[in-house]
Parts: sequence; C-alpha cells; structure tokens
Amino acid sequence: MSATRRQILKFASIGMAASMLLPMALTTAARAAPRSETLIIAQGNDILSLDPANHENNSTESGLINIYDYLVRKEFPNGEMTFVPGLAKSWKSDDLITWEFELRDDVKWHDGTPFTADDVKFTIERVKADQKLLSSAVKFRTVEQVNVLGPHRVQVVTSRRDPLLLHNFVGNGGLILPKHALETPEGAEKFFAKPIGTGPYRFTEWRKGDRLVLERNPEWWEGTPHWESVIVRAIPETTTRVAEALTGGVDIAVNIPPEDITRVEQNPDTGIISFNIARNFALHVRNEDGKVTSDPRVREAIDLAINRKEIAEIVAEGYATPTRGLFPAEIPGNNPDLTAENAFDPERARKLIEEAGVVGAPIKLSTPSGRWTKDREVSEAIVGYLQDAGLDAQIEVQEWSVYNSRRDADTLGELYLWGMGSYTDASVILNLALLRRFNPHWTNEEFVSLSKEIDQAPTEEARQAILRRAQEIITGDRARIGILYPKAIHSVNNRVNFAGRFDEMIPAEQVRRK
Amino acid sequence: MILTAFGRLLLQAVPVLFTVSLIVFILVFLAGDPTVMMIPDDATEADRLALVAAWGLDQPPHVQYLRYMSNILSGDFGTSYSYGTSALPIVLDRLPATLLLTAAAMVVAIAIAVPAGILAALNRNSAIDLAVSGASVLGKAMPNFWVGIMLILIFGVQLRLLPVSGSGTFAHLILPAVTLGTAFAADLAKLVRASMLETLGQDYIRTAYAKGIPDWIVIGKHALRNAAIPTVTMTSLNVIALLGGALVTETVFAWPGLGQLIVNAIYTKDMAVIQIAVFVITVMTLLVNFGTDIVYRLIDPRIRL
Amino acid sequence: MSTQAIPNSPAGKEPVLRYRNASVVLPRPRGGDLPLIRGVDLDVYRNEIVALVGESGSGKTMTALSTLRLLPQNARFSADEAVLNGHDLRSLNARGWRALRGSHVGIVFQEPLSSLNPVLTIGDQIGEVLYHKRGLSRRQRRAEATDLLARMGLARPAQLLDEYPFQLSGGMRQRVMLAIAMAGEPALLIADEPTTALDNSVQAQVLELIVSTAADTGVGVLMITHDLSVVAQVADRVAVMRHGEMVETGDVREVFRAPKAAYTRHLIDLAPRIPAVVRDPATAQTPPAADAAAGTPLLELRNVTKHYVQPGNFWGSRTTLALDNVSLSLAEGKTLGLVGESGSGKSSLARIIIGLSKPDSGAVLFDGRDLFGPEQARRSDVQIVFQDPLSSLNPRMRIVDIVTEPLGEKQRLTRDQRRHEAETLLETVGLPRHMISRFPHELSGGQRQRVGIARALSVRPRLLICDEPVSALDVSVQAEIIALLQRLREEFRLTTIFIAHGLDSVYAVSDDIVVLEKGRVVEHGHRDTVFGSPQHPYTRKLIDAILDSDPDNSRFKRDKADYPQAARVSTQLEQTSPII
Amino acid sequence: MTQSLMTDTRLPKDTEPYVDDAHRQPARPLRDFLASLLSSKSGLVGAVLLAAIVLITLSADILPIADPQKRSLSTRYLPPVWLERGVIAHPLGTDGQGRDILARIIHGARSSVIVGVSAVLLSGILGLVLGLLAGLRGGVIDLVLMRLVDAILAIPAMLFMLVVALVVGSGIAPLIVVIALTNWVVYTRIVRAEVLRVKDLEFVAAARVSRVRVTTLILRHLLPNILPAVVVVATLNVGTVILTESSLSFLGFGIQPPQISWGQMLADGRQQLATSWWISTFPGIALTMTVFSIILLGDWLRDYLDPRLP
Repeated sequence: MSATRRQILKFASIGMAASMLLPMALTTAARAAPRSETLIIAQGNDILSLDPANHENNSTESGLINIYDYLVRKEFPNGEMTFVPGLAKSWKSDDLITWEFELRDDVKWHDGTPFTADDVKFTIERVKADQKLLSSAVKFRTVEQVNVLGPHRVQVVTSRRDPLLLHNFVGNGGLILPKHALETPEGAEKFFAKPIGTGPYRFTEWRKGDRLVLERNPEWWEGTPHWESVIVRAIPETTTRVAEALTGGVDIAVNIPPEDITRVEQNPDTGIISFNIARNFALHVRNEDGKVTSDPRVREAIDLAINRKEIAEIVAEGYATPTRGLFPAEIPGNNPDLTAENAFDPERARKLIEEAGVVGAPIKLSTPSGRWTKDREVSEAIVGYLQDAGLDAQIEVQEWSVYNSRRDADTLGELYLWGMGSYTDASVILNLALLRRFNPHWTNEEFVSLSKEIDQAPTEEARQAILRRAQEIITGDRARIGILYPKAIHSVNNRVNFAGRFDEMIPAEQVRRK
Repeated sequence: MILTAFGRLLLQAVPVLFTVSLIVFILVFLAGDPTVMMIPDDATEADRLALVAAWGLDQPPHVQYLRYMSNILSGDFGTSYSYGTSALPIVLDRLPATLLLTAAAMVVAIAIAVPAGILAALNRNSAIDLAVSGASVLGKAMPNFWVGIMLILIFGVQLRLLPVSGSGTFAHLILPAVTLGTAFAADLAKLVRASMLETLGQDYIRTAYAKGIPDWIVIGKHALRNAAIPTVTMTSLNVIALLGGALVTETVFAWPGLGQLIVNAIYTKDMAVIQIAVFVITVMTLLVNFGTDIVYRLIDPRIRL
Repeated sequence: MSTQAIPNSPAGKEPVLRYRNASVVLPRPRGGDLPLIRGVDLDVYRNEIVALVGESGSGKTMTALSTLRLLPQNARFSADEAVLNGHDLRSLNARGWRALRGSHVGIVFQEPLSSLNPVLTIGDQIGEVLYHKRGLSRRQRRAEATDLLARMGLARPAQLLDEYPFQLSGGMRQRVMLAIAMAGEPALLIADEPTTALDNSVQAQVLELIVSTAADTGVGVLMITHDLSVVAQVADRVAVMRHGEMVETGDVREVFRAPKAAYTRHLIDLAPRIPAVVRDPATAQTPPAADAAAGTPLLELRNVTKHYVQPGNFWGSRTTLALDNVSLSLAEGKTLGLVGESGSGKSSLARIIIGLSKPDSGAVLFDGRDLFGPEQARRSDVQIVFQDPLSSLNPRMRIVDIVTEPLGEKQRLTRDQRRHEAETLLETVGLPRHMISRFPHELSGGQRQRVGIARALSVRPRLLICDEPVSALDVSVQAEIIALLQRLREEFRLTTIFIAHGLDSVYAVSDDIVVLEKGRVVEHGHRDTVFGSPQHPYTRKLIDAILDSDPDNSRFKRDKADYPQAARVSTQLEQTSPII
Repeated sequence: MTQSLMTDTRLPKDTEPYVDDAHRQPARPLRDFLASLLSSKSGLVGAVLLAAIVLITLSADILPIADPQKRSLSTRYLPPVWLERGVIAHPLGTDGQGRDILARIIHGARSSVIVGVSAVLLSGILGLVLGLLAGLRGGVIDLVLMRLVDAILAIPAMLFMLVVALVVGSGIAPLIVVIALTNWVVYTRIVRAEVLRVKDLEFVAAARVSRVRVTTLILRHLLPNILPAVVVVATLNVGTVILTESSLSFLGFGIQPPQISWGQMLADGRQQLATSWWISTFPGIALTMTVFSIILLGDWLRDYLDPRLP
C-alpha cells in the first residue's frame, strides 16, 4: 500500500506537470514570420466571426477585408466618398434598377479555383436567404434578382430605383465568398474553420480572443502583398493597448484615449494619427407628454445651453468636431449648415427655461460608458451645462447591454446620448422604422412625407436636398441634438505609414513600411 | 475506489448541472432580448423581429428552455448569437489558455505561499512572521486589475523586460500568472501558516520530536503532510475560482481565456455561449473537486472516496 | 527543599534518571514567572517502574516532559542535578537533545490516536527511529519493526507495518506507540497516562504489556498517572505530586500502607477498590424481594429498539443498531447503575428516556404512562446531568439563567423570583449564592457540574439521569460530586439512573445494575448479584478489568525471580480485526 | 514545604478561576471587548483606521472640502499639492474634469462603505434565515436549498454577479442586490454547518430537556453561539465586497455616476495611470487601507470571538 501510494503520488505529480505543459505546448506560436515582415494591428475587440455576413462589427470587418475582397471599394480622396473597382472592373446602370458588373477574370481563390460570377450571385443570395445572418437585415434588401450573364459578367436587378445599391457591395456582408467551397455537404461551419477568399492575405489561424493570423497570398490579383504576415490582435483594455503601442509590441493601436496622446507622441518610436470617421454624437430627446422635454422651449434651451466647442476642445482634447449636425461632411446628403457656430447661447437658454417655468426641474441624461471614446465624459459635460441653464440635470450611466435593453424598452432618461455610426449615406435618417427605434414618440408631417419622396427623387441633387431638409427638421425640432463628430485616434509605429480611413478599416495593404 | 468516486461524481454532476443551467437560463432570459444588441443601428424594428423569430426567441420561456435542454441531450449545444457558430467549440477553444493560466497562477501562488507560510509559522511572532502577514493582507487588499496594470507599466513599459499582453510564449504567461498568483498567495500563505501552527501543536509532532529525529524531517515529513489538507482545499477552491473567474486579469492582459469570452458573452447576452461556458466551468469544477478528493486520499489515508 | 536521598531506592546502582531540586518555570507575558514544577527530586533505576501520581495541574506531566525537553517553548528548566543515563540534561544543546531522545529515553503518550501521525504508515513511524537511532538499512528496519510489533503482542505484525493508525484499535495503537518508544532501545521509558484513554478491559492488557516489556528489557519506567489503582498494580515505587511539588515518595507498598502526607492519604481513600462482593460472593446482600411486588415501577422500558442512521457516503447510509430490544424497570427511589463500554448504547438509552430521541419501537412508561404515546407524561419529571459540564452549559448565558431555564417561560417568574430561585438552587448544590451572575467559563469543572445538577433539580424531577457525571473531573472532585449526588438523592427523594464506565463507582451508588453490550441488556439485577455472580461473560470481563488499589493484590507484578515467565507476552490479546 | 503539606488537611479543590463577583461591572462585555481590542496591536490599528474612515465618511458634508461633483475645465489634471503645479485648494489633485480628488475620495467612501456593509448585511440575514431553516428543519427544504447552494457555488462568483447585474442593472441599490444574491450561499453554508455543530452540543440538549420554546432555543442557545462565526466571516466579507465593487466597476457594472465610488475612480483613472497617476492612486490607497484595516479587525475579531470560552 505504501509503495503503491508513493507511486501514485509520483504519477500524480508527473501528471500535474504534464497537464500544465500540455496547454503550453498547444499555445506556443506557430512558425512565425520575422517581426520586420509582420504587421501587427491591435484592435479593441476580437473579430467575432470569419463569416463576413454574420457580424455587425467594424473591427471584424477590418480584419476580414484582408482575406476577402469587395466587388467595389470605397475610397475617400479629399474627404469625399467615391467607389473604385474591386473584383468588379466596371459597373453600369441606366435606370438604377438593372445593374451590370464586369468582373475581373484573373482572380483566383486561395485554393486556386478561379473566381466567377457564380460566386457573386451566391454571396448575394446567401445573405438574402438566411435570416439568421446578421447582415440579412440590412444588406441587399432591394435586390430582386441576380443573373449570371457570363463567367465574369453579372446582372443585379432591384425591386425599385436604388441609388445606393453600390453601398451594399462594401462593408459588412459585402465581401464575396466562394460558392464552390461553401456549397459542400459539410457546410458553412466547416468552411469558416479555415476559410478561403480572394484577398491579399490567406487565413492561417484564428486564436479566438487573442489574434487573427494571416499570411501573404503571393497569387493575389493586384500583385504581391506588402507584408509576409499580418496579425490582428484583440486588446480590450485601453491601458494595455497603449502600453503595447509604446513598447513596439504592435504597429497600429486603435482608439488611443486623448490623455495618452502626448505620451504616444513623446515616445520616440510612435506617433498619433487622427482622422474623421463615420460617427456622430447626438442627444436623443424624448418629447412625449409628461416629460419636461415635451415643451419645445426646453428642448431649444438644451440645444443652446451646450458649449460644443468647449466639449470638443477640452473633453475630446481637440480630437472632435463640434456640430449641430448628424452626419459628417464625408457622408452623402449631410447638411453642412448645421454647424456649431453661434449654437451656444447660455443667456437665451436660461431665459427659455424660465419662460417654460421649469427652473430646477429634474432631467435625466442617460449615457453608456466606454462604448465610444469619451462618451460618458461628454455626457457629464453636457449635464454641467444643463445645470448652468437652470435644470436639475443628473446623469445616468448604464452598462452597454443594459443601456440597449432600456432604450428598447423606452425607459431611458429624457435625454440619451447615442453615437450612431458606420453609415454610408444620410438616407438612414428617413427610415421611419428606424426612427421609431430611437425617437419612438416624435413625429413630423413634413418629415414623413419626405421619407416617401426620397425614393422618387429624380436626381442625386434632389435626393440630397431632401436629406438636408430632413436633418433640418429633426434637429430644428430638437428630436436629436447634434453634439460633435468624434475623430479616430490611432497610435502608429514610426516604422510604418498609415493615414487612417474614414470607414475605420485598416487594410494591411494600405499600411506600408517606411 | 477511484471508480466509485467517479460514479459519485457523475451522479453529483447531473443535478448540479441541471440547476446551474436553469439558473443561468432564467437570469439571461430576464436580462432581456439579445437581438437589440445584435442588429445594426440602421436596422428596423421589423428586421429585429425577424431575427427574434429566426432564433425562436418569440417562444414562451419554458418552450425555449425545453427546446434548449432537448437539443443538449441530442448533442446540440446551441449556436452563439454573436459568433454565429456552434457555442461548444467557441468555449472549448478558450479552455487551454484558461487552464494554462490557472496552472501557472497556482504554481506562482504555491511557490510563494508555502515557503512563506512555513517560515512564518516556524518563526512565530518574529519579524518574518509580521512581514508575511503584512504582505498577505496587502496582497489581498489590492484590486487585481490595479496590480496587473502596475505590473504592465513597470515590467512591460518601463523596464521592457516582459511582453505587455497576449499569449503564446512563456514570457507572456509571467505577468498574468504573477498578478493572479500573488492575490491567491496572500490567502494561501496565511492558511499555510495557520495550518502549520495547528499541526505543530499536535501530539504526533511531539511524538516526532520525542523520537530524536532531525527537525527538518519533523517539519517536512510529519508536519507538512498533515498541514497540506487545508492547503489543497484552498488551492482547489482557487483553481475553481480561476477557471471562470479570471475575468479581470484576462481582460487586462488580453489573455484569450474563458473569462474574456464570458464577459463578452454577458455583454451581448449570448445565451448559448454563457450557458455552455458555465456548463463547461461547472464540469471543470466538479472535475477539480474530484481531483481534490483523490489528492486528499493520497495525502491522508483516513479519507475514503 | 531537602536533597536527601530517596528512601527505598535500590542501593549501589546509578539511576537512569536522577533529578535533584528540578524546577520548570514559565515566564508570564506581563512579567514574573509561573512555576510549573518546583524542587523536584526523582530517581528512576533500571528494572523498576516508578509511578508519578497527581491530579491535573500537579506538574507530573511537566516533570516527565522535562526529561525530553518537550516543554513549552519559552519554559526554563533548572536543577541542582539532572542526569539521564549519564548525560547532564542541563548542558545539552539542541543536537545533544536530539541524540538523547529516542536512544536514551522513549515516551508513550496518553492519547494513542493523536500521538501517532495519521498520514504515515506504522512501519514508517517505527522505521524512522530505527534509521536515525540505530542506522538500520531498509530491509533491517522492516525485519526489526516486525519483530518489535510482535514483541508488543500484535498479531500479523508484518501487515501492520503498511497500515495506518486509524485502521487500528485503541489498544493496538498504544502497543504501536510502545514499539516506537522502545525502537531506539532506550534506558528510560516514560509512559504518560498510557491507559487513560482506553476502555477498562484494554487498559489491563496495555499495563500488562508495559510491565512485561520493562521486565523483559530492564528499561526503567516512569509511569505518569492520576489513577492510584494503576499505581498499586504496576509500580515499584511511587512519587506523589501536587501543585508542582513532590509530596511524598516511597515504596509503593509502604506508601499505600502508611501514607505520610494527608494528601496522599486522601487520594488513597478515594482510590477505586474492587467491591468485596466480587472476591467473596458470600458477602452479597440478598436483594429485597418486596421490591418486585411494590406496584408499578416509576420507569419501565419495554422492548425499546433504536437505530441510528449515519449519513455515510453517497451510495447509502449505514444503519447502526444502538439499542436492541431493551427492557428494564426501575422502582421509585432506587438507583439504577448502567454500565458498558463505549458504544454499548448507554447514552442512547439516556437520550430516549429523557425524550431527546424517539425509540423506533417499544415503549417507555413513566409512572405508568407512555412517554411517547398520545397522552404524554410530564416531561419535567425526568431530568439529566450531562457528562461534560463544559459543553452542557451555554457559554453565553449566566448561571442564573441557566439554572432557572427549565422553569420555563410559561411560569413568568419575575427577575427577582428567578434570582431568588437560582440562589436557592446554588446553595442546594453547595455553591455560593454570588456565583449566579457568572458565566460558565468563570467556574471550575466541579462547580460547573454542580450548576448542571442545580439546573436538573430546578423543576423538582422525580427521575434524574446522571450520564457519566464525573468522568471528566479530577479524582477528588469526583468524590465530592458523587457525595453531593448521594445527598441530593435523599433530600429530593430522587429515583436515579447512574451511567458510568467505572464499575467501582457504579457499584458504590447503585441498587440495581444493568449491563449493556452492543445495545443489548446482558445482565440486569441487584448490584451484589451482578457483581458477585455475573452470569454473562461480558459482565465477567468488565468486572475482571477493575483494578484494585492494593499493591499486594497486583495482577501484573511478579517476583523478579519469575522473570522468564513474566517476559511472556500474550499475543492473543489484540486479535480484534482492525476498524476500517 | 513538605511539612506544611503534611498538616494541610483541607480537601483539594479543583481550581476555580478568580472572579470578583461583588465588584463585577454590569457592562462587562463591552469592557472586555475594548480591553481585548486595546491589547491587540493589529486589531487596534484596524479599528482606529476603520473608525477614522467611517468618521470621515459621516462628516463628508461638513468637512471643508471641495464639491466632489464640481467640474472645472480650467483646473483639469492638477497634480497633488506637493508637486509642481499643485494647488492647496486641491490637496490630492484633480481628475480629467477638474474635480477634486480628495473630495471624491471622501464622498466615494460613502458608497463603498454603504455597498460593503449593506450587501454583507443583506446576504448575512438571508443566509442566516435560510441556514437556520436548512439546519433545523432538514429534510426536503435542506436538500433543495443545499442543491441550490451547490449550483450557485459551482458558477464562478464574478460571472454570476455579472449575469445578475444584467438583470438588475447598475447603481448602488442594484449592486447591493447583485452581491447579496451571490453571497448568501456562503452564509447559508456557514450557518447551516454551525447549526448542525451547535445543535449536537449538550447545552442544546439540556435546553430541549428544559422544554424551551423553539424561538427561545434559536434566539438564546443557537444564535449567540452561531453569530460569532458569521460575524467574523461577515467582517472580512465587507472588505471583499468593496474589492468586488472595484472589479465590477472595471467590467462596467459597478457604481455609476453621479454616485462616486472608489472602485469607479480607480477603474476610470487607470487610463491616466501613466500620465496623471494621482487620479487612481489615491482612491487605490484609500481602498487598500480600508480593506487592510477590515482584514486586521476581522482577524482580531476571529481571535476574540472564536475560542468559545475565553
């Protein structure tokens, strides 16, 4: 017994040691490319999926665009959005209903199979068919038919005039997937375990929660990709992300908090880039009866009480543009008149509050914390201005998922901050169903009629004019009060060049060694 | 003996797992509709309802739960809302990293706590004892994320000795393991000290001294072995806590373990992932308890499985 | 203190242990010294057994432990002379002590279970002495350890080496302890209350083993005990200690015949004696026959059976039979002695009579009414005095509240009434009135037991159960409590059930005796009948185990001339299968 | 010496502890308590520190400190007074919105202490009731309760708290509920174990023989002997809860503005640790000191209460 027990003890200790080393062996890095040939990008969260049509997440898309390609690409030269060829060499539509795409014929999937029009048809129909795919809700909604006209020619027919159809081919759900590899008995799950695309980098490994590892695709149709290896890391903790940037652990680190900018800039190896992005901070105002904000004078007072310039300069350390508007200048259909100029009038705000007889009235501003850069701090500053204007303003911070549920249940405060983003066109403002999600109790006759006119707009000019008017109405009635357009702040290592993109994508091919 | 214990484990596991899954289901159900978070900002209410229907979330809760349970019995552990794939592999993928960190943290904790605790017990009321007690109280009183960030700033940024975050090499393991390990070492050292003191006061230690054998044998063989039981108990409790509980440290060090996964799943109300993660952790917990029982038996022949 | 030679020590030989004016003091935390032993003179020679006797706190254990330097950490030892087997104990360093322990002096402690390391095998615990003290190889150690265990009268010694202390019975463990103590071939063996924790019948066997081991090896034995019957049975010489000082030493026969110190005499008076009836059944009183016809007995048990369910492991719980078809009756005013070894069901019986647990079947009739029937008897007519005076008093209540608690909330006594009642009760049990506001921890053990008695008496019960009321107390206190109970029995006209494992005290207080074995009544009758002519072998065994406090009536001591026979150790004693 | 013993004919008495019954103070427990506290260095340090913290917390409104909510964009990121740029008006500096750190720490103590104490009280009471129920009633109630306890204990505590927080939301009251709902199992277990232990002690048997009412049995015999163990655990638990709050703050589920808590200050300030260390370091010190003093006090309390009979 004694001997056996001793043996068991011995085995147990060996077993314990082995069980410790086993996971260590499992996680040791696969053969790594030299650091100089490797681009490492640190994002705030892990990619959620390798399926381009099944996530609603910028960081995920930013990783996936290196594996797959869009039919058309978006670029932002001089702050203006334009479409440039991707897998489609050219496209045309005379009536905004029937669209024809001429595809490249020199593109191969990572397994060597040629890319054809069937893949495009498959990708579109897949999104439309499977309601569980998250992109299904918003992508290709107007598409009625996809016709393969030839191996490299495809025709898309929409149900109505759709001036925005091209937007569907860029962004979440737009990356083209291989029909031949997905339509197997094993199905999608098998495919996305080791997916193939047509993009510049091949999928190597996705260590969930940690990193996406990609390797150069030497067969890429646009030439040999720049990096031997690309790693997209997930570092949720900002402090840690900054530390990684400072120590050269990563080349690009996204979303640097403004207070760390000096540190990053003073560090000899790193610099800061900042650029406009498709996002705006706006107060959403509840105007139903019984709320203090049902009085238009109070809503106007709130609008006037906020010193947007001070918020932009001090809370955001200058990395934001103060505005009364809802869409930054890069977005087609934005209203450039809604500026922050002369928007701050504390005197008049106080007067309006007095007129309305609500001095000292309690008002609650709900806000998430940490969802968007400095969201809570912006809200706290707004609360301060509202207090100055004579309201008993209080902040209510909610964790993001709770915040969402509350918004859905219509139980947030009289005001709530929302950082809407990732839009490609101002027309979202006229989506009444969408409006009901955010401003369930606000309605305006002209606004409703505008939402009907928009589809019939004869020209792009007319369409944009409708959109500008819509923004004027909703901000004029203070159902939404624009505050600012935040900027992205990234840390970039001095060994690489990257300017940043309005759509917050970081395509490895656009990051270059110096 | 081991088979009996294993059978008992299985019989124990079923009710616990069932209760756990029910509790989690109720809580997550009460937490509300996950689709609010899933769909894009520019989707409409109708889109959302379509998604709700697609996931079967429009069914009454008991129907959802029954369907969920019957799926589990047929081997289908559900699909993650946010990942869109089977929840089980998502969770299992994270397990190695969690196990590794847990083991490393325990090694750190034991390596610090056991010698410190023994030294303190042998030099009771001395400066050593005071230092050990003081350090252990301090170690317990500091929030984990604070310690982690300080370690990053000192060893990662200032001294540039160790990688700041991530996983993959042994060096990556050190800081998170130390962060967790020191926190547990604090409690453990105190416990080792107390159980050593208690053991040293036992009659059989007097017997051992009366035999005239060397002191290190009395301490190392007679006392330590007996003092090991509470130490093993606490270590196993800590292991259990770590298996699903290193949420904070994993986030600070971007360590791809279960903790981070679960935090995100909770943020997004990803029911299937939460359920499976809790399920896996519960199974691990029961396994750890089982292993602990075996270790008890190895240490103390009186304990029967 | 005198340093004169100890009388009656074997002349012309060097003692194994020699203490002159030895003292141990413990520094108090707030300055000053607390003397543990003072001015002790002691000699132990080879081939003799010296008993060191005294009550708790007398310093007898300190004296013994000082020979091994196993004193409290900061205690100081001093002596004019302190020699152990030629080594001056005053000048030894740590290394010297280590060398001395085991090889020159071995020790057997009181509680064999806690004194053996629970997680090491028997072989390991003996072997390490053989290795460190005698440098034996692994194989030699095994052979020698087997031999040692065999010499200690243990069956299947080779298998025992691989077993753990918990697998052994109490007597076996003590034999193992003795083997460990003897493994280093010491010149002096210290036995610190070696049989106190054992059942009576096992006690005799272990004592016999110590005596024969001493005779066999010639080792000098220092036997520490509080029990004068043990002294009388095994010792050659005796030393009596009290309050840290030596009261009297001398040849055991002389001390017993003519004790010089009053304290010694007092102890000897209280020492247990085998009732005369055992030796001479003719002296038995005839049980008064009239009793049987005196109408309904106050208490009657009819076929009481009780099982206890042990939660046990997952697979199922184990059921043990605590009482098996027990029937007995007790007439008003009589005292029933309940005897049996531990686990015989004595306490289970008491719990049922008092109503703390229900019988599975059978009936308990009190004054003709079933205690568990629909028409219940007045429960307060039955009260109990518990064994442990400490745990039976709520540590967070004052004495006044404790003793008046049974009076109940319904009686609505005022504070003053309650106080008055408590003071009266304290006086009744011989405690000063002012103690009513104390907490239990502010009383001595004997005082606490008096409080326990006062509580039981507060409701003027008719039946009082005394569940080993004195076994946790010192000898002289035992006598006081027994005397008190006897007095109160008269005063309150109590019918009493007296439970004890000491047969001599049961005999002294009881009219009738019930012998329980494994939950069954094996003998029930008048005390003289039971003791004088026991019918059941178990009763016989219990009676045989009583040790007489008469050195001339020793069962162990043989003349040194009979040496060869004396060395024979019976091996059949510990055949009981290990408890697993 | 021997001579005197020879003539000593008194019966030996078992030693009785010295108690002066005539002059005993009615307030003995309190005096004992204080005496024991004064004689323990670590206990005293803990008690004094904790008393100071509680005192400061209570007097937050009358202390001459700044308004903790007062933002001032012109005085952002001021360092403590002893550093360059530090000003006496903000002795411990200001945060990114120009709010006074000292004032925020003092006001933050309030929510930290309230959460710590209330959560422990709530879970302790819940655990006490359920533990008594399980321990005394046994049977099905015991079985069901203990299975529930097992299940909750099998879920890592922090994880369980996050899921509960999803349901009840964030803020002081929800946080108390979250922590209490997670913690009660610990108390239930302790109380149940203690009940089972004390239930078998002879004085409880004696009380049952005395036919006291069930309420008396619980209130007079069980509770006083169970509570010490619970109190010790609870004291230490207050420290743990305060730490838990900070972890929850880190994960976004803690106390939210406008309420101030140390955990929140610590979690928010961590991003400025490298640039403006004082924002999170001082609340960190306050938190560590509080937990430290609670642990010291708890350890002493354990020594004071644990030996059932002093």
